Amino acid sequence: MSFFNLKGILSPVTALKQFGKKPHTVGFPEVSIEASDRYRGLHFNDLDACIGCGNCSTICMNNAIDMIQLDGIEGEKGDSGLRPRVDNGRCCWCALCVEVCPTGSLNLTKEYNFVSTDASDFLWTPGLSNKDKKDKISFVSDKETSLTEYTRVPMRELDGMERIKSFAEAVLGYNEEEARREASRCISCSLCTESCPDHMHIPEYINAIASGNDADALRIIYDNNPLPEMCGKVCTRRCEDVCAISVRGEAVAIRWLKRYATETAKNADIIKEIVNPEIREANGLNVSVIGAGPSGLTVAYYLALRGYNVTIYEAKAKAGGMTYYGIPKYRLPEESLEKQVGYIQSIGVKINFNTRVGKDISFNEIYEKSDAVFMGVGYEKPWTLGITGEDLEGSLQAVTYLDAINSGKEINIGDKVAVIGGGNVAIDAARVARRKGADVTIVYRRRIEDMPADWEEIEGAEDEGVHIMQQGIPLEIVGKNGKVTGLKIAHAEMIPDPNGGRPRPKQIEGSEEILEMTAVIGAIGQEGDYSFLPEEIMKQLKIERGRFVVNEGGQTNLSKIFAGGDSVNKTADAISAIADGFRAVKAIDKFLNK
Amino acid sequence: MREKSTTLYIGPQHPGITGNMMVKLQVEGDTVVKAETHVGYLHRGFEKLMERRNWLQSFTIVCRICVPEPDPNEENYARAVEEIEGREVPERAKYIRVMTLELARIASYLLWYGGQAGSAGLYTMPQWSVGDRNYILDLFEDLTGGRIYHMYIWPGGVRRDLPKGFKDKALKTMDYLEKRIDEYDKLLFENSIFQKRAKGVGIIDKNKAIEWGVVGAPLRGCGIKSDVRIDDPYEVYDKLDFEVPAMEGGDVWTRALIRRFEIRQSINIVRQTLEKMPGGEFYNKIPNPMKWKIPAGDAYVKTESARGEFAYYVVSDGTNKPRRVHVKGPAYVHGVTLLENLLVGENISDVSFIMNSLGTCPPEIER
Amino acid sequence: MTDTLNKENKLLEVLKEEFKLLSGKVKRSRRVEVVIENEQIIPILLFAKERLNYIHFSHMSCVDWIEEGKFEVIYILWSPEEKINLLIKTKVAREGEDLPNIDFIWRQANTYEREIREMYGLPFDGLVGREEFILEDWDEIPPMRRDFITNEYVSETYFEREGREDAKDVREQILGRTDEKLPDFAKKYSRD
Amino acid sequence: MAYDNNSQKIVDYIQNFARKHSLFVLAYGTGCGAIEIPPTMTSRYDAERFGIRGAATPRQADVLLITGYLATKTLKRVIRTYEQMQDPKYVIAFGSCTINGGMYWDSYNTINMLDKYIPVDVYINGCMPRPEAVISGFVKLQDEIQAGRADGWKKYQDNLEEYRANQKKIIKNWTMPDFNW
Repeated sequence: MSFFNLKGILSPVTALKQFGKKPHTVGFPEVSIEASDRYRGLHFNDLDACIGCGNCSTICMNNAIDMIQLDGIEGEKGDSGLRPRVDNGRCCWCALCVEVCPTGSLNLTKEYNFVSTDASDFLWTPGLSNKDKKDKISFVSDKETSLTEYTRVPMRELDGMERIKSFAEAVLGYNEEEARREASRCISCSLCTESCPDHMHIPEYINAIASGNDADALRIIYDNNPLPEMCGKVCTRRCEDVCAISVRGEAVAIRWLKRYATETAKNADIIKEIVNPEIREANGLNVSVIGAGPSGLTVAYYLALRGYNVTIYEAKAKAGGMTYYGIPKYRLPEESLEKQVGYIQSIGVKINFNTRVGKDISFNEIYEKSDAVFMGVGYEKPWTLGITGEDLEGSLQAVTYLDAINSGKEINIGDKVAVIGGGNVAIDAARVARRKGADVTIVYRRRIEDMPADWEEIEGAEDEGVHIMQQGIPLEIVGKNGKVTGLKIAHAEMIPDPNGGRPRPKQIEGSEEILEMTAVIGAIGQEGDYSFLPEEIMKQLKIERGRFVVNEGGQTNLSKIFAGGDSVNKTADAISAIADGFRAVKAIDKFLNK
Repeated sequence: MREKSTTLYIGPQHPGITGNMMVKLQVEGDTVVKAETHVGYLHRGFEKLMERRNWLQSFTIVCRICVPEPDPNEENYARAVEEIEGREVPERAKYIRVMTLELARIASYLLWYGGQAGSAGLYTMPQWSVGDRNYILDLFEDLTGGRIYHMYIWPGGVRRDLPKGFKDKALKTMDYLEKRIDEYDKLLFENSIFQKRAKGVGIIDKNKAIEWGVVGAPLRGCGIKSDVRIDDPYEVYDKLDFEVPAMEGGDVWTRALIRRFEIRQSINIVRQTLEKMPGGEFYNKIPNPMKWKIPAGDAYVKTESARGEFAYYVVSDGTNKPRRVHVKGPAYVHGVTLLENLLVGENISDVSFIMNSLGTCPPEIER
Repeated sequence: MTDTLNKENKLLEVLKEEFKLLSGKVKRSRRVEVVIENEQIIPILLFAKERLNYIHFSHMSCVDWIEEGKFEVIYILWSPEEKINLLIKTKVAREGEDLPNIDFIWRQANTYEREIREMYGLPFDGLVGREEFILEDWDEIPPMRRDFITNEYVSETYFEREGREDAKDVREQILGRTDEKLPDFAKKYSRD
Repeated sequence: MAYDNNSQKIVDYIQNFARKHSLFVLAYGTGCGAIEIPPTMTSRYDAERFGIRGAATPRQADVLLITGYLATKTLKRVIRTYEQMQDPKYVIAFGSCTINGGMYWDSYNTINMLDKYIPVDVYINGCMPRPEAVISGFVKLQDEIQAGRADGWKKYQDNLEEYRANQKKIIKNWTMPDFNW
């Protein structure tokens, strides 16, 4: 290279041609550049959509998000009442909190200018401090990109047409791999435990399953539920209704996971070995329990663990109450209940089968020899439809029908059956009748979406070929020679309720028709039968609308008598009965150890 | 007569230093006779922090290891986790990843243009190249939501799909940059001041280069064809058409020429990925991050960053947190042993010039 | 796939013949892993460098297996011809043992060794170089050891801004609203 | 000559006006935030039109940018640098990590609260703060200077002992010359 390099000197001078060109400098502060449509700026939280699950706070490795109580936001079922507060002295703008927010309420905005002379300004509540920034939202996480898994691991089932051939269990249960996968969807927010009547420790046992420790899961489950396998199969699972994931997707299959954990223990001995409960020394106090249903068994199990001498009086040959006699075996097999009852018996609970109180033994005798009596007698007397023709042969009630089938008796219903009602019992009766070979139609006054039954049950019924007639009002059971030959119904239209309640069915004039039927099964509800109680007790006991009036511990106005289950609470499901029993245990323990 | 030797500290507060580090020089006159690199001013204990964070939380931390070019870190971490777990990555995500990496390379080279010219006293160049780098950062902002820290490439794929209109915008930016690079040539490479400063300075011995652990552009500047994208191809580099340059010389000038060639090539690769990008999924979703466990195992992964080979050694012990994530950036060798070797015999005024040409970036030395 | 791993398997064969390997496997294409006793480190590195032409020293790392009481040290070499990364692993006791210094084979190993010495407290026999590489005036246990608990150290040493004490835990909030009693053995499964 | 209150105000006003329009920023990239300084200074954002310029040495600088987390090793140098700067001097803290530790809140080698060690006049939040945010931080500082509120350097003189105690808690080997005016 020569010393004098003309090109080398002149080339840089070509930069001068930029002179006079429009600069790309940003005007400031007049024109500030708007951040991109995906910019990860400051947070914005939709306080109404947020349910306070705290997942944002958990994922934040910088500890930047606190959950705090805000004025005017009260907790309720499915909402902890807490809202995230961000410490921008910690936030690294990574937006993982947005990615894991199950409801999608937490987002980031295009706002990024946050300058202050006071370091304490950087502690702020998104959505409260920047209410007006909702339209600036830029970084969002929709269902596709969110790290919350909105799709449940599918439950394997027998095929519908296969199912109706026998009473084999329709749902096959998760295997280990599926259970781990499903359990790992749970974000452990614990909102579900509040809505469970029994307040089971749901996040804990799901976490135990997710981390591969089924024994611990079973131990946690048995902490306040002695019939978990039954619940795992047939629970009404209010927990899943409030699951944080259910806001935008399918709730964690809490029931199936519980079922998985309990099914890992194959028999009563294994349950005993795993749970290995601490049984206190006998305290010499006697407690009698009337009815071996869910509430009665709960009381018996936990009182026995506390050292009480517990005796159950059961009118029928098997324990389980409605869960044995009211639930078809393809949902809850007999062995499963026997395993759980066997475990309860193995820790020292005595059950006197075939002993109907008021007939085989008098209530007074029990009352005299016990320090406390718990009545878990349930609702066994079915309501009738209240239309003409109910005395015909072939007109019967679902509970009676299920009871007969579960007891091994046969009732001839012919080949064309109508089931009236939209609850789980109606569906159960319909599906049982289907398994008995009948062509079944469910007649329901409202629409399918109004049915109180579980959607899984409704779907299962449809899979099995059960017809569902919606908006059909039964008018009369038609018969000939004392036998049912048909059901007269009228079609209905849905009238919106002016008071904002759910729409009501209204009969359409002239739409009556007669469906040919060989049997009509009514399934519109049950009530309690308290004829076993002696008159003087009946007089003293406070009963309102067919239910015992009790305090929060299940204690009636006669301090020695406690009650629980369907004959006390309106929800009338197994888990509420267990919850009643669990509360009664504490109350009885407190009452007797005054 | 032997001149008296003086100790001279360059950094940590010095306008010419590349990042927060210090070089302790022993000088005689204005010739360096001994150099010693002191680092640790940016030590954050990343690797310790990752032991406390789960696999997904660690992902947000890795991009902070190298500020000018965070994406190779994300890429490495993601690929290491995928390798241990055996997680498949959708084809589209691979193309998006390559595009992101190449955009990051362009951004990094534009910053290098500024730094290299600035340390030679040519101040127009940084005004141009760093100014133009903003257009790449704009692309990143559209794509990832962040200008500097993208947190975009994560285990299983990428975080979001390309936004609407991204392809056109990116192609337009590439066209613009290509024109600008021609102007940079006039400003920098044809500039006799730069030529005189750069030629024959900071020569790496070709025979020793590999043994010394030199990687990336400095190694290719010694005439050795070595590039992770070719030697150990990852993502879809084996399906793309590009060439690895190698030039004899080993001095700052050759290294600059290599980079000048590579920035054009990166523009070309970005265009190719945008053209060839298939449709479909961009993300193979990971399970709930709080309960996401990786089976026990280890993986050693490498990515070619703008400054050379970036390597991660990741060990899992089967829990939901990494056992060990060890990061080795190119500067780990370039900034310590190589720099200490190269500076001997050089002029003091060339120290920061040579450092810029090696791309010594202290945060990746000490992490 | 097996035929594509030819050169990897060959490398493993050669090493098996020459050294008593504790284990060795081909991890995937271009990655070969061998485990050896720590006395063999220098011979195998010299053999790889001089005989097999693994001349590029890519990486050196250390993992603390505190449950076993061992440090695992990994040397990673690269052959520009074969294009294989050879991972050489060895284990050394956490206390009382040292490893040979290898910076006469590769100069840059000096940096790695100094870092490992500082961060793990693992000595290298004959290593020369400044004691302080990254840290300054550190008088705790070496920070990368797993028994050094960084958040405890931080809460003792540094400040934390006030005003966040009113934070609540969702689980406790829910527990407080119901009569649920969480047994102690279940608490470890609660969200942390 | 004794000023009355009004003329003191005028003098202050002129002084502050001059100070706010010539902010010489020390070229010291202490952390990752330094990456956004070149864009701020160059053509796209062109901070120089606000009177913001780089300065090579502490004694010529008015503003110390703490661009992010401070490792304890850097903290020592930052204190040394800060004490070398001439009054009046201002500190701008960048990013979350200067406020409450940011994402390095549990790191053994980084401090969490910068204002415990040196006084901070303006915080710019972000990780990383965009150049626009950086400029608005400077504008905020200018406003503070004009209003006479940017008096961190006075606070440092008044509370030196407290600051020193905090600093010495971390910097174990204190080999720096004592701060004197």
